[in-house]
Amino acid sequence: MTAVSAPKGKTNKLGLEKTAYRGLESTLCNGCGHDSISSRIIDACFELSIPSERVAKFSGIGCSSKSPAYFLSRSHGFNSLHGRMPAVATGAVMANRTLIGIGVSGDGDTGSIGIGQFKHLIRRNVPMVYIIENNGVYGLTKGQFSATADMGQELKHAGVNELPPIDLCLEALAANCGFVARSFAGDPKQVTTLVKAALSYKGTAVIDIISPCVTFNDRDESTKSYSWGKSHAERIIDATFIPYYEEITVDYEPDVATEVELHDGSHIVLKKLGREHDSTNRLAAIQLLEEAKAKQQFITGLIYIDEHRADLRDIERLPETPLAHLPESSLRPSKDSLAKLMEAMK
Amino acid sequence: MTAVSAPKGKTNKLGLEKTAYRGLESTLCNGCGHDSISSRIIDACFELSIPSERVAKFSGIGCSSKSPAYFLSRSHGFNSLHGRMPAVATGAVMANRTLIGIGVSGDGDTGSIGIGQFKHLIRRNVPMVYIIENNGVYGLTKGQFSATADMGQELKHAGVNELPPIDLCLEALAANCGFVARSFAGDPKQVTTLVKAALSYKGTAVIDIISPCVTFNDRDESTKSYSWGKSHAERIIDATFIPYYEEITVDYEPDVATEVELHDGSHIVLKKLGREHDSTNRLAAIQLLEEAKAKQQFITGLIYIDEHRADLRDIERLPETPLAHLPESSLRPSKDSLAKLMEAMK
Amino acid sequence: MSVVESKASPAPVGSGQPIVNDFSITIGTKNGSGSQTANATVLRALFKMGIPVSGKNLFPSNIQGLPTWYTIRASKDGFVARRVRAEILIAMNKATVIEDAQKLESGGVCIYSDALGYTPMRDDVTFYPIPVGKLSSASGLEGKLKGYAENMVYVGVLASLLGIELDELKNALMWQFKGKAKAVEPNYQTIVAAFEWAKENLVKADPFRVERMDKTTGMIMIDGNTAAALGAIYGGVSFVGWYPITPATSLAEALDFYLPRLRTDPETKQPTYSVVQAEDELAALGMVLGAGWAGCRAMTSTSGPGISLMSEFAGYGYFAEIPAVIWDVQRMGPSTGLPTRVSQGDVLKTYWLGHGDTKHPVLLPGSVKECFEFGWRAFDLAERVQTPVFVLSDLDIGMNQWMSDPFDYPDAPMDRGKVLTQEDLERLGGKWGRYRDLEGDGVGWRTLPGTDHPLAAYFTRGTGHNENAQYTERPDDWETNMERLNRKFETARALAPAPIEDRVEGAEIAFIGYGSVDSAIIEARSRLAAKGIKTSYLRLRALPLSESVGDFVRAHDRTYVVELNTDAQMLQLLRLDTPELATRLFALNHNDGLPLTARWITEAVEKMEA
Amino acid sequence: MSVVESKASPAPVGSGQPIVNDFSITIGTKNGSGSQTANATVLRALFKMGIPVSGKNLFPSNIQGLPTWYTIRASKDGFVARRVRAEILIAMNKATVIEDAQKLESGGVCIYSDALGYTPMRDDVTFYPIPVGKLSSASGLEGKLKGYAENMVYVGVLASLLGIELDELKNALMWQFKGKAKAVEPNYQTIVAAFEWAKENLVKADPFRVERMDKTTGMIMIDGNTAAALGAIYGGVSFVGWYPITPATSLAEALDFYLPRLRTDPETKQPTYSVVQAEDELAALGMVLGAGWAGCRAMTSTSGPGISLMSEFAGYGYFAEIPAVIWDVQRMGPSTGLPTRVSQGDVLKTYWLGHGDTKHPVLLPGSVKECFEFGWRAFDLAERVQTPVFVLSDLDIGMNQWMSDPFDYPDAPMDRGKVLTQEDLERLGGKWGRYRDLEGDGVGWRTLPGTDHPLAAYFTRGTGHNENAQYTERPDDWETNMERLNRKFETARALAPAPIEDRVEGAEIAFIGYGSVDSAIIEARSRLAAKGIKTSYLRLRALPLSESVGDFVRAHDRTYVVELNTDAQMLQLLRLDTPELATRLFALNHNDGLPLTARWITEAVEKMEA
Ligand SMILES: Cc1ncc(C[n+]2csc(CCOP(=O)(O)OP(=O)(O)O)c2C)c(N)n1
Ligand SMILES: Cc1ncc(C[n+]2csc(CCOP(=O)(O)OP(=O)(O)O)c2C)c(N)n1
Ligand code: SF4
Ligand code: SF4
Ligand SMILES: [Mg+2]
Ligand SMILES: [Mg+2]
Repeated sequence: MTAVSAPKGKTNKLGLEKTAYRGLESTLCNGCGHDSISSRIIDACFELSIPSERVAKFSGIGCSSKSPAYFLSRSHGFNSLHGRMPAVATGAVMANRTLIGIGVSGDGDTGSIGIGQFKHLIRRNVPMVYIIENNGVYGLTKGQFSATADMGQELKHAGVNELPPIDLCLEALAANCGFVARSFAGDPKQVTTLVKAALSYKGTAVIDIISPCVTFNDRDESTKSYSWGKSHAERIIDATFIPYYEEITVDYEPDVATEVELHDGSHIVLKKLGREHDSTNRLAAIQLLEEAKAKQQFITGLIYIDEHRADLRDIERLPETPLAHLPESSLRPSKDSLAKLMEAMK
Repeated sequence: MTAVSAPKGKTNKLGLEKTAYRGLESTLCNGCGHDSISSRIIDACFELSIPSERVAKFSGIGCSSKSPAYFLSRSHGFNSLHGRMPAVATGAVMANRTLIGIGVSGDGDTGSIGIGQFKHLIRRNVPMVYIIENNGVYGLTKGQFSATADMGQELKHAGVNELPPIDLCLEALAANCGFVARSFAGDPKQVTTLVKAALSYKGTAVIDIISPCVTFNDRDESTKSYSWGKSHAERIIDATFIPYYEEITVDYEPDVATEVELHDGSHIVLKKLGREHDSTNRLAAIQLLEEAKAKQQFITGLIYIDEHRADLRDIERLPETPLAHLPESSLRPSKDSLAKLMEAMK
Repeated sequence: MSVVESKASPAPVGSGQPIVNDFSITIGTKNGSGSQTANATVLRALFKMGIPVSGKNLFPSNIQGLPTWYTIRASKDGFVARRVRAEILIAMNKATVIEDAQKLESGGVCIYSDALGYTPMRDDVTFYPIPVGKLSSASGLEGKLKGYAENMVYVGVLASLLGIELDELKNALMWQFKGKAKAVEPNYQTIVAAFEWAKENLVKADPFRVERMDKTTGMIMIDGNTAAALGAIYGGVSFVGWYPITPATSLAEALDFYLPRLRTDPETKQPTYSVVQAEDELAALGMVLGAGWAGCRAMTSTSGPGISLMSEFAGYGYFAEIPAVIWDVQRMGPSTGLPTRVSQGDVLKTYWLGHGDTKHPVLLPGSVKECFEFGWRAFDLAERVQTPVFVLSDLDIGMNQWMSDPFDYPDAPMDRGKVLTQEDLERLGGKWGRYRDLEGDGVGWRTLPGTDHPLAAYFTRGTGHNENAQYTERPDDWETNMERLNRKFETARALAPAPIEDRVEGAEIAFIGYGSVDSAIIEARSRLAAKGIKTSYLRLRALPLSESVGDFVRAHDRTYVVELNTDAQMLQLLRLDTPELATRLFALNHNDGLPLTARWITEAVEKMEA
Repeated sequence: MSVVESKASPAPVGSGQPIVNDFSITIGTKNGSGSQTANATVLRALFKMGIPVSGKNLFPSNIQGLPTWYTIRASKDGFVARRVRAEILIAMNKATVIEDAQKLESGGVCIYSDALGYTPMRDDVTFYPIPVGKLSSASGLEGKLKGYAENMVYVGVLASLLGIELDELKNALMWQFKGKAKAVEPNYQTIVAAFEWAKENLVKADPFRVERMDKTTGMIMIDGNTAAALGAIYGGVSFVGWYPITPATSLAEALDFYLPRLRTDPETKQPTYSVVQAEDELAALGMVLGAGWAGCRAMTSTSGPGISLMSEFAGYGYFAEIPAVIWDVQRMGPSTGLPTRVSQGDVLKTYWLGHGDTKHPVLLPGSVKECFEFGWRAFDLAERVQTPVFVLSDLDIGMNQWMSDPFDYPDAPMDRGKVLTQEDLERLGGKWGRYRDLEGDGVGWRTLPGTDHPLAAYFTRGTGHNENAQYTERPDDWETNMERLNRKFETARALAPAPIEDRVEGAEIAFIGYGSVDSAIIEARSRLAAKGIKTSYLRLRALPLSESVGDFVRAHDRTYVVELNTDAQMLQLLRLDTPELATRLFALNHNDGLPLTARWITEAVEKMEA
């Protein structure tokens, strides 16, 4: 058992130490990628001074889906059913518009049983951060192939996978996702930045994080292993996240960087690293994924961002007061109105 | 009630008249696009001299999913559950490798409740023709939005749709589909050609056919209406299908046409019409869909073909005799083998 | 055979005495041919003439073309159940006219379109052929609309033959077309033309008449799905997740229609609710549980196949203790069954939905009025007991037109159940346990996500948990928790609507029924009473069963459990709850897809009592 | 307190007389620490010494780190049920040692690793601390493997204290490592080193001993899931669609393991089957129905949540009449519950899975041998009756190690049911009706897709259909069809495995049980008999219930229904089937996630009989 993310002593804008963002002690395997992602969520929330009380944590079922217990103990959590986290999260974030939704799922939970709900969550642009802890395997049920398993991938009991993998970033893009990122659990800095940016994004923000399963799928040949990730991860876009309360101090060349302003006034500065990519161009994003796939490259960073899509709260024109807090006087129409209705039905 | 596809008197290579390929009288609305697609399936099967007895028809639930009753009465049919046709078809075509699977589904059946099974069917490359009769609406339940409804589309009861549509061709491509086509129920020639090509394709062949619902979604502004289709459909690729038993007699310029040979020796000649597109290039296919979408264009034709993917029957290394026909001697191991096993467990 | 044109003043069987305000009409048409307006016009005119009526649609699972029937029953005695055979047939469908006419009650009437090419084939029925095409021209309508006008022809003829007041027909049209003269006029012209034609050309040869009376004064007419939607709205529903399915769709559509009208904030003009059409029923219930967990009054509505798909989430809701309301408007059969036919086949399924020792409170509205009442009460129960509550309606109650007394405004403020606020937590110093049973009713206190207190949070899960909502695999924790859940179920038993009893002095036999079979039981009892057979009646209104049911059964020699399903599902639950009385309970179940009739009950009881 | 090192030859309670071949061992370790091999080695050595044993894994839902326990029971009398308290504890987990030691039977033994930093705290238990770290060095293994060796230390110590033969331990290692000396040697070295160390350093102060006997000669040892998989293979399974879920996963994995070995065509080297891992359980059953429809012997295996997800398809299979076999290896609780704990909570759910009057035959294997037998029989039943057949196993029977007589080869050829071939159709001139009941057993004749005859085809649907598989909404068609389905269910009742009865002359009370509680009932009866309480026993093996059950219940004053669930589910079904005997049936249900013990039954009966 590993306690994720050690305290630092520093306090944030809420006057809280990082310990205030911790969760229970993890019961995942030592070295599991998922634990390092939990730590990054803690870091991001701490650094952004997010009030845990306003966060609602969601998950499905799997080792990954256990993670919400291991960060942000002060937040309500909802460990739902296998593959059905999106629906539950939809209901909850609509019920209370002040909630900040953070969902954690696995590749099996999202890509196999859950792909339908995943697509429809994105189509509705339900405001929440959706993190996939992608290890290409079913951890909790001990090592079967998930839908993101590589073709040719070998597992101890399950043998060799002969089906092509689903690319969850491409799936998100196809479903019109406005925030699509890919990262690697072994790249703490990038994961933290992306989680921070995602937390400020208004809509569904998908981060597909390769998160090695040290127990069932960490052979060097596996594209979901630590060693493969370390040697192959190529940061294609460096996304610097600047919260709304900080000034932009970074200096950058306008031709290699783009600045995206989010609805809350935060900024993301997208800096191209090496290769040409425009993260605000959907087709380019798809192209990038396709090319990387063809060349067996593991590209990371913020692949696509569109800060203009209306989210489901907008579409449903939610009132300012959370639906969950509306008083009886708002919820129950008057006696008079019923009398009128009855009159009309006579 | 309309009787779909009138007989012609001619006979095909099996000595059958087209009437032999008919189904029951349709109980769909007069003018429903689905009926014209049924007629095209009849045409295609007749023209290819397909023995109906070897065809298995599959569907989910919806007006579209009723169609299998209206063609090929001599074929077994399986009208399954809403959104769950892919699983049933998978089991059946694996059970009997000689079956030719034809599935008919709706946009709700495939895009809403069924998107998960749709993706996984394709991922497995289950050999079958998968036709989507896409009208952007739930016909059978009387006019709610499906996942392919246009943003801004208006329906009598349901109001205005504010969610982006799912593009089922793009979804198929993302899931690694090796045969992706789009057509229009009002273009009989193209539909017939595509169905014929699909029938010869070894793997999942998806044809997304805009098929107007005259009762609930046929306003001129709707991209799923007859008038919109007629005025907007742009054939981007002319796919001429040449069955294995016919010689290629068409003359074509090599730079505007490509020839694809299918596993059974049939050929598809892809002829570019006007615009540049290479149907054997996956990225180009995605690009084409994306661009057409951005420009509100309705492009039709064979968007993508890859005749090299192994289908699920290959992957599972099915024996020549259909599993369903294996005799007891193949199915029940010997008494001796059990004795040996028991010995080893002592 | 008696065709009026060919023979004047025949004497059909049963004629002589006029039969006033006591008959059933069946209108046989083709689906999608637009007869609904005509049917509704007749129904409403009779209703406004003060005559008790009911209207039932027996329609196919099809959009256009297949045969469909509408039945209108007028009953001076107020009986509104379906009758096995109608006295009057309006035959507008070539495909079914022969069979339809065959099914008429002896002594009945058949009004048929001369375009059907039908030749009457019964001696004991009066036949009136009508030139529908010709008469519908009077409307001046063309094309598709002309089809609609054709249906108005039968309205006019019927009005003439029965004596339906033209004024009331006009009022009914006005009501339906919301006063739009442009829509009313052509239709009304057709009615009048047909009325005049009938007066001149048909010789009344049957005994059926209507006469104004005063039995519907102050009453409303509505279908159960609309009533349910209104109930939910007055119950403060704030989140709806749903997926279309017959016959539940019209419930959600009524929500969609009335919510903007009743629940738009007058100041901000913003909705005080959110309705999301889900991608399927798994998602619909998932959303509802998410919203219920976060503090909304959340609901969904569905039918059998949707209920099946909701199994896993229903079990989750039970075990994680999340309030939710699930309407099951039941339709016929296992699997897809017959989507447009009625049944009460989901009793066992909803009661035990889930796996591994799950059970749910189930409300059983027996009228449109109760659809409204349970529409709001279900939320109180769900939030009070913190659990999914099912409401079992059915196609007959949900989609057909029923008379009713006006609905009563909720007689108590909303019961939002045990919720700890930030202030409560401060008072408690943050000491609380989500699943701690402080009051002995099995119900713990919950906090809503977003509650601004560092100790407000808890972790909701479908896996084993202890009082403090912590994960546990300890055998004792499991047992304690399951015992508490059973205690909670007893709380639900006590809070759920009690049965309604009518114990009759000296009755040896009794009925137990629920839901839409109520009207047939009422009528059957009256028929039996007329034959000197006294019966008591208990109408169940909820599961788990009230403890009073045992007393009722004990007080009678034989109790017949009337229901619309094949497996006598409620009988089974009754036997389980009162094993010592198991042999006094008898199945009186029927399941052919049609609303139950008094005749079937009466005959079945007589046979069993013989 | 008695720690051997500090005090020589203590006299723990109950010492004196040696206790031979009659005790339980609990091994408490951390999950993922590799103790399985050690546990299995001890189990197998005892088994091969001729001593009846059982091995049960009480593990958490976790991959690494959480506490886990393994219990081995040795019983000269052949009782293999779990015992409430063990006599011997091997304590290897710091997190649980205190509680584990507290739970030991008085007079018991605690062997613990000195690395735990544990101080013994009971007077009535003999404590043996062992230097695990030091002794494991003997293996020469390093790193992760050293952890495995640590477990071998306890094996050696235990062997020394109890008298387990070193040769049998070595054989057991050889068997496990398939003879690979490289794997066997280091482990065996550790065992020997620990054995020697114990001989020299520990003073035997407890009464527990083993001695070779001959009660296991010719028997095998296996888990129920492997047995089920083998049964299915010998039943000719040709299509498997499945989705991983504890505790059913190992059934599918056993299929994956044995199918290539047993069902590869010797000539073509190709498989005679297809196994597809589905994307979820909805798809798994959908595939199985597709394959069953097309003529395969098709199956799936799952547990509670998967069963919930299969509801809609199960109802479809029932109504469209498609053969399929569905194994439900039951785990604990509603929702996700406790995936690694046992329960029998899905009885009602599987029996009635679906909505709208659905019901299914359910087989109830009570032993690994029956897992094998029902593994093949289920296909015969499913194809004969043309319906989905459920097999209810559970985690205890499915995942734990059981002794058994070797399995019997199927005693009859496969029954493929009523299938019309091309030749049959030619003979009949193509005249047939899919749902026509020619033989009066309710089962129609089917054709398989691909049958080469122009009249072979029919249309399969979940909607209403008539004899000829045509769509119909006619009330009479519906009723006829449902009546036939009920007739078919009676056919299933007659064909399903009959209960096994042991009626005891003069017994006033009786047990009814099923599935994995069998071993506890057997032992409880023996205990009760020893106290002079005679009991009869009927073990159910299938639903619908055999008609003979009524006679059995009638023959006794009180019948206790023993089962592992909260809602006494089988009791409910028994009461429904025999309402006249409802009050003679009593619940003896327990549900704490652990396999049932004889002690619990005995005490519960004594309390109820008092
Ligand atoms: C309906 C249902 N089916 C199956 C399971 C069993 N199950 C639990 S977790 C899991 C797979 C998890 O894989 P993934 O989402 O990749 O998470 P990981 O453990 O790899 O982090 C499965 C199949 C379940 N809990 N519920
Ligand atoms: C589980 C389930 N939910 C809902 C339904 C109701 N239903 C029947 S068809 C349909 C939608 C069909 O839409 P589509 O697939 O687009 O077909 P169309 O009628 O437009 O051809 C729905 C929601 C059902 N049959 N089963
Ligand atoms: S099994 Fe794999 S995914 Fe699960 S906790 Fe262990 S390392 Fe992580
Ligand atoms: S409702 Fe629409 S989709 Fe259905 S049959 Fe009519 S036109 Fe076709
Ligand atoms: Mg995974
Ligand atoms: Mg549609």
